[in-house]
Amino acid sequence: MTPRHGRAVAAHVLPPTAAVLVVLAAWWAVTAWTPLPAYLLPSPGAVITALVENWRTVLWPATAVTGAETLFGLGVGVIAAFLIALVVHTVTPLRRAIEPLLVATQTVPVAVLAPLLTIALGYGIAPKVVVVALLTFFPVTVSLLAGMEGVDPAVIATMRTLWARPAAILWRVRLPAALPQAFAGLRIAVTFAPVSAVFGEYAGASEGLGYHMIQAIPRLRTDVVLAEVVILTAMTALLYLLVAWLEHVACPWRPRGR
Amino acid sequence: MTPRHGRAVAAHVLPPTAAVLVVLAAWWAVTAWTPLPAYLLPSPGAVITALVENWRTVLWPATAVTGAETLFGLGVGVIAAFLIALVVHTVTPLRRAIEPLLVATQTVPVAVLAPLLTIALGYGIAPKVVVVALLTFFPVTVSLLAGMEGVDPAVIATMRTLWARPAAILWRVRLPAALPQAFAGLRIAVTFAPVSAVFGEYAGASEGLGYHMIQAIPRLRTDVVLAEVVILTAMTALLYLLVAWLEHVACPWRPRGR
Amino acid sequence: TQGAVDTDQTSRSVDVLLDWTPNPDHLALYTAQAAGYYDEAGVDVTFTTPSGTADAAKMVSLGQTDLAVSYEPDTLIAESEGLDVVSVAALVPRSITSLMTWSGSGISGPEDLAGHTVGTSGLASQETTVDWIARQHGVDPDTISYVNLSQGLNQPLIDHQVDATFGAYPNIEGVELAEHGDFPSFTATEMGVPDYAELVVIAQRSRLDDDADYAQRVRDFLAATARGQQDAENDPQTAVAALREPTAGAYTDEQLRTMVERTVPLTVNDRGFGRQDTADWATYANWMRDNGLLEQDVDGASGHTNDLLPEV
Amino acid sequence: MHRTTRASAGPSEAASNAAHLSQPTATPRLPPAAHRTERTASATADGAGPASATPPLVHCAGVSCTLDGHPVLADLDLDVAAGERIAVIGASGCGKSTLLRLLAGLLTPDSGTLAVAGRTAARDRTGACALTPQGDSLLPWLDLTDNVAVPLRNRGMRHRAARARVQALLADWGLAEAAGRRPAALSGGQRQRAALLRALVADKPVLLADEPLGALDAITRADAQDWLRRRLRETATAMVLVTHDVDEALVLADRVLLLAGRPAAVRLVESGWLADPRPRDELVGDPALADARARLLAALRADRGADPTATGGVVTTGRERVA
Amino acid sequence: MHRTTRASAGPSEAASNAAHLSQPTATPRLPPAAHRTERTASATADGAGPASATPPLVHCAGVSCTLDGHPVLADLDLDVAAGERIAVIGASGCGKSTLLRLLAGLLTPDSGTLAVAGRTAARDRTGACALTPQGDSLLPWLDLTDNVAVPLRNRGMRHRAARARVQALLADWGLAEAAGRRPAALSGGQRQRAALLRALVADKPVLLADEPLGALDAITRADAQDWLRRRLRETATAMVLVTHDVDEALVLADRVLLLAGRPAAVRLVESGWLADPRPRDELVGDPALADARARLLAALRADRGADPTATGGVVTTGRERVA
Ligand SMILES: Nc1ncnc2c1ncn2[C@@H]1O[C@H](COP(=O)(O)OP(=O)(O)OP(=O)(O)O)[C@@H](O)[C@H]1O
Ligand SMILES: Nc1ncnc2c1ncn2[C@@H]1O[C@H](COP(=O)(O)OP(=O)(O)OP(=O)(O)O)[C@@H](O)[C@H]1O
Ligand SMILES: Cc1ncc(C[n+]2csc(CCO)c2C)c(N)n1
Ligand SMILES: [Mg+2]
Ligand SMILES: [Mg+2]
Repeated sequence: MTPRHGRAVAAHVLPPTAAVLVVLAAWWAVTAWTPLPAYLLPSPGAVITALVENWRTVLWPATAVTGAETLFGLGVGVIAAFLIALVVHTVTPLRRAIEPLLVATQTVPVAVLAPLLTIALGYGIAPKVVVVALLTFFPVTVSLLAGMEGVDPAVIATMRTLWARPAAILWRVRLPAALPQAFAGLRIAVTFAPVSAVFGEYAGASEGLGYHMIQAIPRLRTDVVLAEVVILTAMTALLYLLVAWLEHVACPWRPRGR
Repeated sequence: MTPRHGRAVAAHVLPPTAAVLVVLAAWWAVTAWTPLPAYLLPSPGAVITALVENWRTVLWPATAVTGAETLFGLGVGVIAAFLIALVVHTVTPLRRAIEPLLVATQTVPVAVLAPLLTIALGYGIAPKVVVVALLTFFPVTVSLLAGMEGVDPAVIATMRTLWARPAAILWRVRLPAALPQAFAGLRIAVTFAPVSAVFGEYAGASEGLGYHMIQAIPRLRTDVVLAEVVILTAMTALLYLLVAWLEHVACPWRPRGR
Repeated sequence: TQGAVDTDQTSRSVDVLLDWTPNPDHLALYTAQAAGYYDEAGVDVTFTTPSGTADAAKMVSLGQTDLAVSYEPDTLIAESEGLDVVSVAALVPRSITSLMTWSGSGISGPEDLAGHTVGTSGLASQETTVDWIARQHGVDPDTISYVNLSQGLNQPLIDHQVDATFGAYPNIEGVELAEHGDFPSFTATEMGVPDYAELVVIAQRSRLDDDADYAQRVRDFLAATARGQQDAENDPQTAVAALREPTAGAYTDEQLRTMVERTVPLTVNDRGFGRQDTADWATYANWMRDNGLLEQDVDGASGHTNDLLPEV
Repeated sequence: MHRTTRASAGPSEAASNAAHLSQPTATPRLPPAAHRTERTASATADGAGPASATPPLVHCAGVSCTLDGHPVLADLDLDVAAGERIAVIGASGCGKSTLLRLLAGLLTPDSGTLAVAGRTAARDRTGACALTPQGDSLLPWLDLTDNVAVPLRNRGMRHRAARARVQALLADWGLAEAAGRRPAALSGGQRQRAALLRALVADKPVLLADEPLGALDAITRADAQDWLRRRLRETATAMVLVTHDVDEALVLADRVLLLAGRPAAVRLVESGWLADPRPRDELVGDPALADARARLLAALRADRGADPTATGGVVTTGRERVA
Repeated sequence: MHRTTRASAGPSEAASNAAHLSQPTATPRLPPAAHRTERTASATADGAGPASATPPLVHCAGVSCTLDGHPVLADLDLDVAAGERIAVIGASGCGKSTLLRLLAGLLTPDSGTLAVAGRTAARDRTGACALTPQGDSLLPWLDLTDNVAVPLRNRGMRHRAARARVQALLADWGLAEAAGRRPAALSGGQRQRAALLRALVADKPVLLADEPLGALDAITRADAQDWLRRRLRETATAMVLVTHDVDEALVLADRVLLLAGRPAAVRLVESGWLADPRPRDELVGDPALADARARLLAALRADRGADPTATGGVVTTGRERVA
């Protein structure tokens, strides 16, 4: 590793590490110096203990379940977003027709939807996948559409004289041009995805992080709850980094940072 | 109204109206022709009846409460998004430090946060405002930042030779350039906002649409629940249209549609 | 029946939707499962946590789940809404829903409710019940403010954010609360509400009539559950051991033991496991109707059946 | 139609040139006198073209165009024969690019007739034209090679085949080294050449080029002009070239039109100096060409002088304030 | 320093001209012979300027620059005196724009010394220069007036005042009618003029202009050149002009540098023909200027011929494949 490379890594790794440490320190200080009871905010140490103690028995299997729901749901959501954006963009009247319906899908609370979903799909992984997909497709769709419509009309016009039919305009111009914005939407989507899976599990489940959380919350086992939140955060951070990396790979022509 | 204007209005109003009517018809057909019980899916007529019958007594006051939570929460969220984006963009190491924390804010389920919020803020409107702000600031922040960083570096470079200090680059170049993308984020945010308020109410409330929904669900008053969903959808659609109009007004230089 | 097990394993499955997350109220179920009584009865039992209290009646009525654990009030509401359900057993044959308060809240009984804040789990029936209790004790219900707390009834009580909660059970929430101080508690029956079965097992009424195999599975399930109940009554430690795994991460061993010890007496049924009293059902249904909790006139007697229970 | 002609591409430069010497293209031989015209349809038609019965490839009659309420072009007439090269000059902002966009079917006229290859529908016009826009409009995510190959890809050619196909062309235009760079890493002139080559690769009957060589140095530009002249002749491609370089217009085009007035129309047509294919040096020395240049510049100056509100005017006297 | 000189702006054209006739600027009078140089630091310094002790406003010595691993400029020397006008010509893709970006502090050299107004830090260089980039880089959400007024706004002037301030300038440049249009509704030449005026309005000691007049018609361009010559003289602004028009270079600049070679450096410096302020017509007829033009074009041709891998080369013989 060259010194320059080393410095770049340091610039990327140090600030977040420092921030996390600061937060941990603040958290620890609050729990140590204030009379805040442990069922409200346990100390970081207690959470780590809960994490370690329950990892093999409860948390790891739950993480696997919620992780699978998240990934499947995201996959379905992103594919749906892509297809919806394509169709809605291609058929303008359809767009005006469907847009309110898309918005409506976001306004039905999971609690209302959950019974219908479980009736249709049972209490397995399927309704959670649907909940995740339903909550993640929307940011991607909106961003992708906005990106596709923000393309310089002069470029489109020129391309039309260069044998580009509507399909070529879509695939060779609008979609690549929209990639950066679609990735912004995907960042938002992946950030919501694991929590959506947990929501999905609230709506009836027998395993997963959300299931255990819902058990632990009313029981005031806040240490376990926060251990689950820590897992959830790690999962989300991983997905977020993955998307950032994908964006980096997929959009090499873009200006970087400031 | 000129015939052309009339046609434009028709093009904008007809498709969504048609779509909503199609959905209503399908809904009505399902309830009329299948043995689906009313506690699962009441007919559109039953929902409208529930809406009208409960409007004055229950639904209108609940709508006012949830609407207020939504608007305040959105306001706080958008302002926070703006400030965070500015700060995080301006101080690069801070960005790397804060980004994971921002992501973490999205991974803490409302149910986990609720007790802390209510202890800090009581059972009034404040914790719901915080929940809405917390769930809406993120899409706006991500989109705004992505937009600010997508600016052509050649434009920035040129501006720097034209007396533009970092503040001017920010205010006169990056922010206006990011507006369209920020609006895409805002669209996502406003779509989530009313449901977020309902979530917030689930976590301890004595009024609002979410409060009534949670009461109506176990009483199997699905007609009332759906009436509440209809109100929620209308609220969201209104906000969405408002944002679309704002975008139209704020970004007159943008290419429109396809 | 043994032959049926061998020929068709899957049709011998019994999916049971719980009323809530697994807790010592379910000691009969988990003790039976841990002891292998369900296997012996040839039924393959799965327990699932629902999204909310309304799931039970809906899912059973639609045949999405074979059985569900629900509440007598909710079962009566479901019946009045025309759902296809019937209560086939009482798991907790008495009312245990309680008004809990913290000492110092100024509430030393239902007569002190005026001007106080009461947290509920968000059910309209709970507010109505507290209103009724208040009126019975000379308190104007309009002076009580309600907060919907969903799942988390205890924490706001501990933190004195509410003066009282209504909906928690003394054998569960009461044990948790005890670790945080003194929290006086009054059951609904103590405050004059007619007694009812807190937890019941509900089944799909029409299917019991049409589907003999289903009826048989329900019988087998209930018979095995009765054995679990008996074991728990004989030695609560059996129930503690059975509940340890399903409640991992929720209760400490110490809590679990105390809860089971408090729960067992509440589940004892003098008439025999699961037996429901027709007069009690009718009385409670009338009380609900009088207080506007039932849309239509419901004959409480029709809401339950003891026909599928094992002989005493 | 131009397709068959194009099939002859491939023979060596000399052979190709010889073929054209013995088989002059459809371009009309007009007397070497320039035609100064007042704006009339007949005069334009006169300068425009083939006396033969073949309909013009590009036909505008009485075309008017208003952008955002501002009348830009009015009552414009223009005919271009198949394989003919037309240059359009005019003051900055007079409407040259607008004219190209109209021809390409990217704008629709407010009134008048507009046809390319006999078709009037905008999408048909787009189908018959290839445009080199004034800004290069390259796709930022594609490297230079892929950008040039875009029309081939649009017609269904595979990626590798398309890249291979444009390789030689890039080398000819001095773009071999930069072939793998994305637009952001190209110089202005490299981008401009890519945009022109992309339009050439589209292989359409009509090439609409909006100042395609303006960002090239003098030598590269002259060579590019020669290459373009030859190529257009070989492939019998018609061209409407917008340029601010009067000499470039005279060297490349069979006819030079001056767009002037507000709203603008064709005010002057110069043609006939070009005994195609004359060597460049001979051409440049031709007094007929010098005369044409003088007339065009005079008309351009007159256009700007005549109308004080005209765009493109720089007042050379009077006080300027330091901003 | 240039600020005081600029304060004299405002008197009538004649008075201003007279002032300059009697008070020649700091620009050195060199003998009318052009300096053909091999690339050496001394030769460049020789052509560069002021024999006086005043340090040059712009100073490059041994500057090398590599972009993405490709060496673009190597060992480049260049000095520009305060108020001096320099033109840079060179083959397309040779590194002219890169040089401007280096001077403006938008790039840092790999090696060598680079100073503007005595400061070497990139941000100080940026502070002393105003750039007219090759693409116009206008802000799409501002109308033409606001775009031109951007530097004033950046310096804290109120919106209305800034708009009022540039009004006259826009009128002078024929942009009055288009003043309220956004870039998307402007013609290429209108955008280009806006970009140049914006840099002028920034009122910096050094103007770096990358082909600022390339999209203008001949007449507008000539007038713009005259205006610019006068304005730069009045305000004693130094300019580094990149242009592909050798005549424009000769008319506008005190010295013309040829950038050539791979990687490129200054290979030829022409200067001394410009008895400032000579009338344009006299200038154009000057045989010294014609000689200089011939030498520059020959060197440009030689540069492209010398290196077959050079960018910018269009091979005029040989077979071209129709893509
Ligand atoms: N959308 C529009 N709205 C209003 N005016 C417009 C619009 N587009 C172009 N114009 C105006 O129309 C005129 C013609 O523009 P056009 O681009 O055709 O000019 P041009 O002849 O190509 O000029 P140049 O040589 O500078 O490129 C200009 O004055 C321009 O300001
Ligand atoms: N980021 C980059 N990576 C690699 N090569 C680059 C990059 N930027 C520019 N170049 C190359 O550097 C060379 C110089 O570019 P520059 O823009 O300075 O040329 P120029 O002299 O201004 O040309 P033109 O007259 O065409 O504008 C070009 O060959 C270009 O391809
Ligand atoms: C341990 C335990 N605590 C609370 C409840 C929730 N709850 C108590 S009463 C009631 C409504 C009855 O109509 C609900 C939802 C439960 N089921 N089990
Ligand atoms: Mg133009
Ligand atoms: Mg350049």
